[in-house]
Amino acid sequence: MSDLIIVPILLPAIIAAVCLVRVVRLSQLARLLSGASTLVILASALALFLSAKDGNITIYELGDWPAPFGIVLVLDRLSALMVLLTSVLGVVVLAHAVLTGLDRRGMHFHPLFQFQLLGLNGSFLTGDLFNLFVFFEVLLIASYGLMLHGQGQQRLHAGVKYVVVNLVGSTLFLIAVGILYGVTGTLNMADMALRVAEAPMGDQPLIRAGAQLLIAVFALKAALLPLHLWLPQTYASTSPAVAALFAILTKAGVYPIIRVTVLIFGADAGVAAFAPVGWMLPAAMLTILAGYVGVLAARNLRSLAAFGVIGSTGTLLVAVSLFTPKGIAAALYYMPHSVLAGGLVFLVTDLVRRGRGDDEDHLRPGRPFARIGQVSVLFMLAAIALAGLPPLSGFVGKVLILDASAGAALMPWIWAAVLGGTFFAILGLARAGSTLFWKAQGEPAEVPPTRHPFETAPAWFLLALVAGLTIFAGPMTDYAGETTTQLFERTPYIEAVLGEAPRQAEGLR
Amino acid sequence: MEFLVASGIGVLTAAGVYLTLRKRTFPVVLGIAMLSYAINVFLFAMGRLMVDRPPIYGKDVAEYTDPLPQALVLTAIVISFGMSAFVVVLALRAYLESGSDHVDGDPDDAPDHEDVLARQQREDER
Amino acid sequence: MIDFAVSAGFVIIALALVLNLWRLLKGPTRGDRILALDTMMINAIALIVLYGIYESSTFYFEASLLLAMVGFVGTVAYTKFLLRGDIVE
Amino acid sequence: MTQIADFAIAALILAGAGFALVGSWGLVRLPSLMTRLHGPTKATTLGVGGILLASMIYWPVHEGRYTVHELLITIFLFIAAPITANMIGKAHLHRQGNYIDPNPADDIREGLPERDRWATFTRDES
Amino acid sequence: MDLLTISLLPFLGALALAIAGGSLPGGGSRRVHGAVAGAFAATALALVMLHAPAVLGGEVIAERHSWIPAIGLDASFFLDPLGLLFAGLILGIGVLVIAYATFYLSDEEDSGRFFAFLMLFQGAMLGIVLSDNILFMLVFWEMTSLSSFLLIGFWNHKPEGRQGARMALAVTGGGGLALIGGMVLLGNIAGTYDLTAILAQREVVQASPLYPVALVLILLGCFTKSAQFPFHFWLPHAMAAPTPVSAYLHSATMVKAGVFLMARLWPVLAGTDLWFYLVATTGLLTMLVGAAIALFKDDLKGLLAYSTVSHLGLLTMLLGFGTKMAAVVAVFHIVNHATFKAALFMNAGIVDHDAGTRDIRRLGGLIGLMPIAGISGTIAGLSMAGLPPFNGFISKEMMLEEAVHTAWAGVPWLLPALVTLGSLLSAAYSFRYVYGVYFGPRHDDYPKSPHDPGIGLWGPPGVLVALVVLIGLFPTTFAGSLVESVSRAVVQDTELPYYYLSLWHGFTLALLMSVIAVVGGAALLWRHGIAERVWQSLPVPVAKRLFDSGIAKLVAASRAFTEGVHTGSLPRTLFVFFLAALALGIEGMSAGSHAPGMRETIPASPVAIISWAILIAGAVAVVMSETRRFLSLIYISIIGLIVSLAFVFLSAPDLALTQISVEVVTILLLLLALNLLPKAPRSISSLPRRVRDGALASAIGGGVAWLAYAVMTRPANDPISSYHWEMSKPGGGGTNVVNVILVDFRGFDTFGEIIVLGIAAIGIYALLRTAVRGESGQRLLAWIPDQIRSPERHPMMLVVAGRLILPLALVVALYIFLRGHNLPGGGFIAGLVFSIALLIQYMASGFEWAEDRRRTERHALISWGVLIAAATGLGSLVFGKPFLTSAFDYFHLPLIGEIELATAMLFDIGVALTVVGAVMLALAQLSGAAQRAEKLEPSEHPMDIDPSRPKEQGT
Amino acid sequence: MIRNLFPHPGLSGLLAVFWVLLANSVSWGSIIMAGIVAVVVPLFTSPYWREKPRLRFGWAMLEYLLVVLWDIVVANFEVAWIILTKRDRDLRSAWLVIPLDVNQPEAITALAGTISLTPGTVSADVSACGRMLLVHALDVGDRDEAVARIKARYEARLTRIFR
Repeated sequence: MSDLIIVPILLPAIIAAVCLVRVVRLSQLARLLSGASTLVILASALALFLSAKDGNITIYELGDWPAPFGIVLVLDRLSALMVLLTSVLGVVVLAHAVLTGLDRRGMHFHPLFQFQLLGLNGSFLTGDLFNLFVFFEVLLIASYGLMLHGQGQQRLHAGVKYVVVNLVGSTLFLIAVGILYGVTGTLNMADMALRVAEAPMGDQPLIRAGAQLLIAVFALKAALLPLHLWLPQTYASTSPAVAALFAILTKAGVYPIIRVTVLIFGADAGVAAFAPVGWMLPAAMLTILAGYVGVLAARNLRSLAAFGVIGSTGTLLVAVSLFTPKGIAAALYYMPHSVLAGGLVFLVTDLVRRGRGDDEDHLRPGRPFARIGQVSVLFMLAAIALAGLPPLSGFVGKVLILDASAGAALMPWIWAAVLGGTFFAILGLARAGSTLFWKAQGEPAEVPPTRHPFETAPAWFLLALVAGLTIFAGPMTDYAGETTTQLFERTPYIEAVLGEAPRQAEGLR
Repeated sequence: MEFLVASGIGVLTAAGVYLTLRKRTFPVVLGIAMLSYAINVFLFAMGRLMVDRPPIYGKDVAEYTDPLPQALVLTAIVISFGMSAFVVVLALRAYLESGSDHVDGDPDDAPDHEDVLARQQREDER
Repeated sequence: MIDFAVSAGFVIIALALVLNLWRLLKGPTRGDRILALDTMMINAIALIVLYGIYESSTFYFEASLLLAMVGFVGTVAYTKFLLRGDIVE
Repeated sequence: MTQIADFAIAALILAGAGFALVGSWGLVRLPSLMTRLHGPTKATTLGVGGILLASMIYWPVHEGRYTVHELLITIFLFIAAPITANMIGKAHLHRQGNYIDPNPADDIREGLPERDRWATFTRDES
Repeated sequence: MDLLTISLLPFLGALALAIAGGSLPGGGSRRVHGAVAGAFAATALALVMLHAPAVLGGEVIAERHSWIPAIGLDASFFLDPLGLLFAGLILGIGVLVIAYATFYLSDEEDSGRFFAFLMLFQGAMLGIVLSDNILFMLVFWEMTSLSSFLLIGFWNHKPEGRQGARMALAVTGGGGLALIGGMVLLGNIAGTYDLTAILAQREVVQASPLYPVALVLILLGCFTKSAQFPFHFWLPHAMAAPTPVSAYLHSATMVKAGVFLMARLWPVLAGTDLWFYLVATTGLLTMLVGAAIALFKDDLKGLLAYSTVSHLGLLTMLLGFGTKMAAVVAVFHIVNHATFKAALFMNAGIVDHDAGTRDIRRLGGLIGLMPIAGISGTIAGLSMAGLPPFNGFISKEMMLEEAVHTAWAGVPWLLPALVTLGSLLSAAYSFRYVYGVYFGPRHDDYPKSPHDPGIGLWGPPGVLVALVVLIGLFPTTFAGSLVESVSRAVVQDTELPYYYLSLWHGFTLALLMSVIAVVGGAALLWRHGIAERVWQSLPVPVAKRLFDSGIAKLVAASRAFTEGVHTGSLPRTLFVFFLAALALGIEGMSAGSHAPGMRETIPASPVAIISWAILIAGAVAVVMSETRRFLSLIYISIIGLIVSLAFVFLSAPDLALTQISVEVVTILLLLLALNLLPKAPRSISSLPRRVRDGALASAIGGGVAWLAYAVMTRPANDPISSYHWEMSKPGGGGTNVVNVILVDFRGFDTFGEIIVLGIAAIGIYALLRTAVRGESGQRLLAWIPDQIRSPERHPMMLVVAGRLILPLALVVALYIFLRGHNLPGGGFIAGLVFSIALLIQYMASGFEWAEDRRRTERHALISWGVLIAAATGLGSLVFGKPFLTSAFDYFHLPLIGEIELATAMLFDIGVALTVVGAVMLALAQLSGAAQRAEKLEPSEHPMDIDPSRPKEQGT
Repeated sequence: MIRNLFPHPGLSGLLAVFWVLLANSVSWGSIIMAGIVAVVVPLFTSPYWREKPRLRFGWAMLEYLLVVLWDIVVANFEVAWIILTKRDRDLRSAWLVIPLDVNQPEAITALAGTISLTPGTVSADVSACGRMLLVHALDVGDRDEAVARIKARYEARLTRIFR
C-alpha cells in the first residue's frame, strides 16, 4: 500500500522512457503503453483517494531518509484530490487525442504526455519545497513540448513567450526558495511551518518577502491578473486537446498557493501570516472580469475557451484568497469543476474545429458539419459549465463562493465580480454558440476521412463527470470541507511528516 | 566578500532582467542565461559564504560550507541548462518559421540579408 | 615566504586578468577578443592552482584540469564561427 | 632542505605569475593581432607551468605526498594552446584576407604571398 | 417521492426525446414526439392533480432530499396551493400546448428537438414552483432562461430568432444572476435557505440592513423575467419563436415566474415602503407602457406580447400594493390571464397558420371564414378587454377597486387615474385584435385560403375559452376555492380579507372606471389612425436598437480592452511580472521590523575585488552589445568564467566543475543557433524604453542583491544539512556530501532533473526534425551564409587534437565519475565532459562524419538513463524499503584492496547516460538542421587536407 | 587478438599512464584500473581515429621532448624581453613559409604545435596541398635561417619519430 504513492510519479516516468525507445516510438505500442499507464495511474489515484478519504495522512520517505532531511511525499485529502483530478483528465484527454489522431501529428506525444502527468502528480504529492520546484520544471518542460506539438508559426511564436515567461517565473521560484532556506534552514514544508512560527521578529520581513515572491510565482502559473498575460495566446495557439489538459496546469499554480499559505504561512507566522491575503483578492476579482470580458471579446473559440479558463480560475482564486475555511472549502469544490469544465470546453472546441474545415473555430458563420447536433448540445452544456450556470456544478461552486464571501470586507465587490463576470460569460457564450451552430447554413462540410465514430465520447464522458459533480455535490462538498479542516489543522500533518515528536530530530542537529 | 557577491548577483540579475525585456529573441535568451547565473549564485549564497571549507566529509573537519544549497544549485544548473537549450532552439525554430526574430513575431523592420560583403565592410567591429 | 609569493602571485595574475579584460573589451578585432578570453582562461587556471597551494588543498585540482581540458573548446568554437559561421559541419 | 624547496617554490610561483603578467601585457601592448598571439600562448604556458611546478614541489615538501597530476594540466594545455593559436591565426587570416576586419595591421593584405596557397583561403581541388 | 417524480418527469421526457429524437424519420415523427411529450406532461399533471384535493384542503405536501448539506442547499419540494396553481397551469397549459404544437409544426421541422426543449423548459418551470429551497429554486430559475433561449432560437435560420433568443437570455439570465445574489443574501439574512423557514422570518429580514440590497437584487430577477419596464423589451422579440412557444412561455408560464416569485416571497418582502414604491410603480409603468405599445403593434403576436407585458405589469402592481386584498386579486388575475392569453396566442397561431399572415392590417372579416376560431378568439379577446361576462372583467374590476384605495406618495387620485388609463388602452388593443382580425373589412388577398383548422388546433384554445366563460359566469364555482387557498398560501395567513367573486358588485367607482375604460378603448380604436400618427411622432426609443447598440458597444469595448491588454507581447508580460515581483518583494520586506544580520563577513581579497570588477564589466558589456550578438556571446563567457572562479573560491568545487563544463556546452549551443539567426539586428528599442527597462532592471537587481546580502549576513538557522553532513558517510557511503545529497538524500530531485533534461532534448529534437518542412524548410533552403566563409571545413590540426583529446577526456570523465561519491565530481559532470569530447569530433570532422561513427541511438541513451535511475530506485522496493533507498558496502578484493560499491553509483550512471544522450541529441540535431541549410557535400574524410592520403584518381 | 584488444597500442599506453597520473597514486588498484582503461577506452574511440600514425617509440621521443622543453624555457625569456623592451617599430615580425617533409597529419600537427609552443613563432596555417606550413614570427632577423632552424631542430627529429 505505502508504495502506491509513487506509482503516479514513477509509472509515467518509466512508460515515457520506454516510449522513447525507437521500436516503441514508431509503433502502435506507444499508444497502448501510454493508455495502459494512464489507466493504471487512474486506478492508483483512486486507491490513494480512497485511502486518504478517511483523513489518513500517508507519508512516503524517499530513500528511507526521515523528513525533513530527505524528500517526503505526503498524501492527504488535498493532494489525493489533485492527483485524482489529474488522472481523470489525463485519461479523457489521452482518449481524445488518440481518437482524433492528434498523437500522430507530431513527435513524442505519448512520452511528453506521460511526463506531463508525472510532473503534475509529483508537484501535488511532494512535501518538499525544492522538490516542488523540480516537479514544476518537469511539468513545464513537458507542457512546452505538448504545447508545441504539431507546431506551426503561430504556435511557435506563442511557444517562445510561454517558455520565456515560465523560465523567468522559475527564476523567481528559486529566489523565493533560496530566501526561505536561507532564513529557516529547511526545505521541508512541514518543518518550515514550524520554523517560520518560531522565527524571530527580525527574520520575519525576509520570510514575508520570500512568501510573497513564492506566491507570485504560483500566481503566475495560476494566471492571476496581472500575471495572466501569457495565458490567452498560449492556450489559444496550442491544439485544443492539449489545452484541455492544460486546464489543470493553472490549478497546479492554485494548489501550492493553498498548500503553502495555509501550511507554512498560517496564522502563527508572524508578519508573514497569510502574506498574500491583501493583494490576491482584488487581483482575483479583476481576473474574473478580465477573463469573462475576454470571453465576450473573443474572435475564435480557442481564445474564448482560454479566457474562460482565466475567468474560471479567477473565480477559484477569489475563493482561495479569502483564506477562510469556508472559502477554501468552496474553492476545493470549485477546483474540480473548473478543471473539468475547462477541459470540456477545449475538447468541444476541438470537435468544432475539426468539423468546420477552413472556418476552423473562428466565430463566423460556417457550414454545418457532421454531428453538428451532438456537438452543439455539447457546446451548450460546456458553456453552461464554463459560465457556472445551473444546473451544472459551476453554479453550485459559485453559490458556495458567494456564501463563503458573505461577510467579507470586500463582499459587494466580490459578488459584483463573480456575478458580473458570469453575465459577460453568458453574453459571450451565447453569441459564440449562436454564430457557430445556428448560423451554420448551406451544404454540410465534407467529412474528413479521419473522423472516428467515437470521437465525441471523451467530451461526453467529461460532461458526465461534471454532471456527477453536480449530483454528488453533497459528498463532494463534504469532502471539500473535511479537506479544509485537515488543511487548517496543521498539527496532524506536521506530526505525520516529522514523526510523533518532531523535535526529536533536533538532537541530531 | 558578502557585499561583492551580493552586488554581483544584483548586477547579473539586472542585466538579465534588462535583456529579457528586449524585443528580439536572442537577447532574451542571453537574458535568461544571465538570470540563471545570478540565480545559481544567489541560491548558493543562501548557504552563507565560506572560504576553503568544501563540504567533503572528514572526521576532523569541524567547519564546512552548507552542502545543501550546492546540491540545489547543481540541480538548478542542470535544469536551467535544459531549459535554455530548449528556448534557444525554440527561438531559432520560430525565426525559421516566420523569418522574424521578434519575440512577438512582428514582421522585421529591416531585411536580414543584403549584400554580404558590403554589409560586413560597413559593420563596425567595435 | 611561500605565503608572500602566493599572495603576490594572486595579485600579479589578477592584474594579468585585468589586462586581458582590457583587450577583451577593446578588441579591435574579434580575434583579439577571442584571444583575450582564451588567455583569461589560462590565467584562471593558474589562479586556481595557486589557490590550491595557498589552501593546501587538492579539492580544486579538477577545476583547473577541467578548465584546461574543455576551456579551449569554446575558443575553437568561436574561431570556427568566424571562419565558417557553422561550428559543426 | 625545506628552506631551499620553499625558495624554489616561491621563485617558481613568482616567475610563473610574472610570465603570465608579461604575456598579458604583451596582449595589451603589441601592435597587431598576429604579434599579440605570441604573447599569451607562450608566456602563459610557462606561467602556468611554473605555478604547476611549484605545486608539484610544494606537496611532497609540505604535505608529505607526491603529486604528479599537475602534469595532466600541462598535457592538456600543450595540446590546446597550439590549436587555439592556430585557429585564431586562421580566423584572423581569413577575416583580414577577405577585408572583413577593417584593421590593416599585420601586413596580411600586403605581406602574405600567394594568398591562394593557404587552406584558409583556398581549397586544394586536386 | 411524488414531488421528485413529478418534477423529474418532464426532464425524463426531454431525455427520452433527445435520445430517440433523431431516430424517427419521415413526417409521422412529430405525432410520436408529441405523444411522448404529452404523455409525460399528462402523467405529471395527473400526479399533481391527485394531490389537489388535499392541498386545497390546506395540507402542504413537503418532501426533502438531501443534496448539499454543507450550505443548506437541499432538493426540497413542497406543494402548497400557490405551487399547485402554477403547477397546474404549467402542466395543464403544457399539455394543451403540446397537443397544439403537434399539429402546428410542419413535417420538415425537427420536432424531436422541439419537444425535448419544451419538456426541458417545462421541467425547469415546474421546479421553480415546487422548490422549497431558494437556492434549489435558482437552479431551475436559470434553467428556464437557458431552455427558453433554445426555444426562442428554435428557428435558428431566422436572424430574428437568434437575436431574440440572445436578447432574452441576456436579460433574463442577467436578471437571474442578480437574483442569485439576492437569494444568497436573503438566505444569509434569514440564516437558512429553506423557503418555508424564510417565509416565517419577515421581521428579521425586513429589519436587516441588507434588506434593501437583497430586495433590489431579487426584484431585478423578477422584473427581468416578467418583462417589467424597463426590461420589457425582450419579450416581443421572443415572439420569433414558434407560436406554441410564445403561447406557453410568454403568456402562461415563464414570464409568470417573476410574478410567482414575488407572490412567493410576498410574506417576507412585501409591506415596506421600498417594496411598494419599487414594485407597484414598476408594475404601473409597465402596464401603461405595455398597453400603449400593444395598441400600435400590427403583428398579432407582437400585440399579444405587449399585452402580456401590460398584464404582467398589472399583476406586479397588485403585488406591489402589499395588501392582502391586492394579493388575492393578483392570484385571481393570474388564473384569468393564463386562460385568455394562452387562448389568444393559440388563436393568433391559427390565424397565422391558416391565413398565412399575422399582420393585422392584412387581416379582417375572418369570422365568416373561420367561425370557430373567430368565436373563441373573440371571447378571449373580450375577456382581455375586461368585458363581462368573462373572467377578465371580474379580476380587472377587483383590481380597479384596489387601486381606488391606494394612494401613491400621498396623492390619492394618481393611481386610480393611471390604472384607468391602462385599462382603457388595454380595452383598445383587445378590441383592435378582435375587430381587426375577425370583423373588419374582409380582405381577399390572403396568402392562404383561411378556413377553420382541425380540432387539433382549435381544441386546446377551445378548452381555455370554455374556462374563460365558465369562470366569468360562475367564478365561485370554478375558481373560488382555488383563489382562496392560493391566496392564503401567498399571504401566509389563514385569515383573508372579505371578498366576493362575482360579475356584479353593484355601482361602484370601479364600475365607472371600467365603463370609462371600455368606452374610451372603443373610441380609441375608432380613431386609431389619428392615435397612430400621434404615436409615431413621439420620440419613443426603440428598445431593440438600444439593446443592440448597447451590446455592440459592450463587445467593442471588451474587444478594445481585451485586445489592448492581452497583446500577447512578451516584453509587456515580463515587465508586468517583474514589476509585480518587485512590488511584492518590497511589500514583504517593509512589513514588520527587519533586523540586520550580525554574521561576521569575510574580508574581500584583492583577487576577489578584481574578479568582481571583471564580472561587472562583463555583464555591462553583454548588455551593451545588443546589436553585436557574437560579441555578446564572447562577453558572456567572462561571466561564466568568473562565476566558476567564485565557486572555487567559495568552497564549491562541484559547482565549479559543473559550471565550467555547462558553460562550454551552452556556448556551443548558442553559436550553433546564432549561425542561422540574424547576427546584427539593426533596430533596437527606443531610448525611453531602454531607460524604463533599465530602471526596472536596476531596481530588481538592487532588490535581489539586498535580499542576498540580508540573508548572507545573518547566521545560518540550524540548517537541515547538518544531518546530511553527519549521515553522509555512515548513511550514504560517500564523503562528498554534495554528491551524496544529489544521489541519495535528495535523489528524487535528481531523478526529476534528468527527466527535465531528457524532455528538453526530445523537445528540441521534435522541434528541429520538422524544421526542414514547410515555411521553415523553404527558408532553410533559401538560406545563404551571411558571411564570407573560409573554404576549409575541417582543419587538420583541430582534427588531430580532437583525436587525442577524445580518449583522454573519456578517461577524465571516467575518473570524475568514479570519484564523485567521495570527492568533487559525479555523473552529471562526467556526462558533460564526455559529451564535450564527442562534440569536439563533430566540430573537427563534421556532422556527417561523426554521425557515421555513432553507435548508439541517443533517444535510447535518454531512455536507458531514466530507466536505470528508476530501476536503481525500484531495487530497494524488493527489500521492503522506499523508492530510492540506497545501499552500499565495502568489499575487500585481493591486490586492489578495499573498494566501495554503492547503488547510488548505479543511479549516477543513469544520470550520466541521460546527460550524454540529451546533450548529444540536442546539439547534433541543431547542427543537423544547419546542414540542411548549407547543402554541403558530405565529406568522407575526417580532415580536408591530409598529405598522407593517397591522391584520388584522375586529378 | 592483441591487435583487437589494443587497436592503438601507443594510445593505450598513454591512457594507462594518464590514469595513474589522475589517480595520483601507484597502487595495485590504480594499476589494474589503468589496465582496464587502456583496453576499454580505445575500443570506444578507435572509430574516430582510424588512420593510425606510424610511430617509433624510443629515445627520439624523449630527446625531442627535452629539446622542446628547453626551447620553451629559453624562448619564453626572449619573448618576455621583446615584449617588455622592444618598441613596436623595431619589431621585425614576419611570415615564414616552411616546406614540409613530414606528411602524416599527426606529424604536421606535432611540428606546428611545437612551433607554436616555442615562443616567437606561431603556426597559422597549412597550405592547401598540405606541404607547407605558414608560420608567423614575432621578431626575426633572417627568415631563411629561421626556417632552416625549425626544420633542423624539430622537423628532422619528428621524421625520426614518425615513420
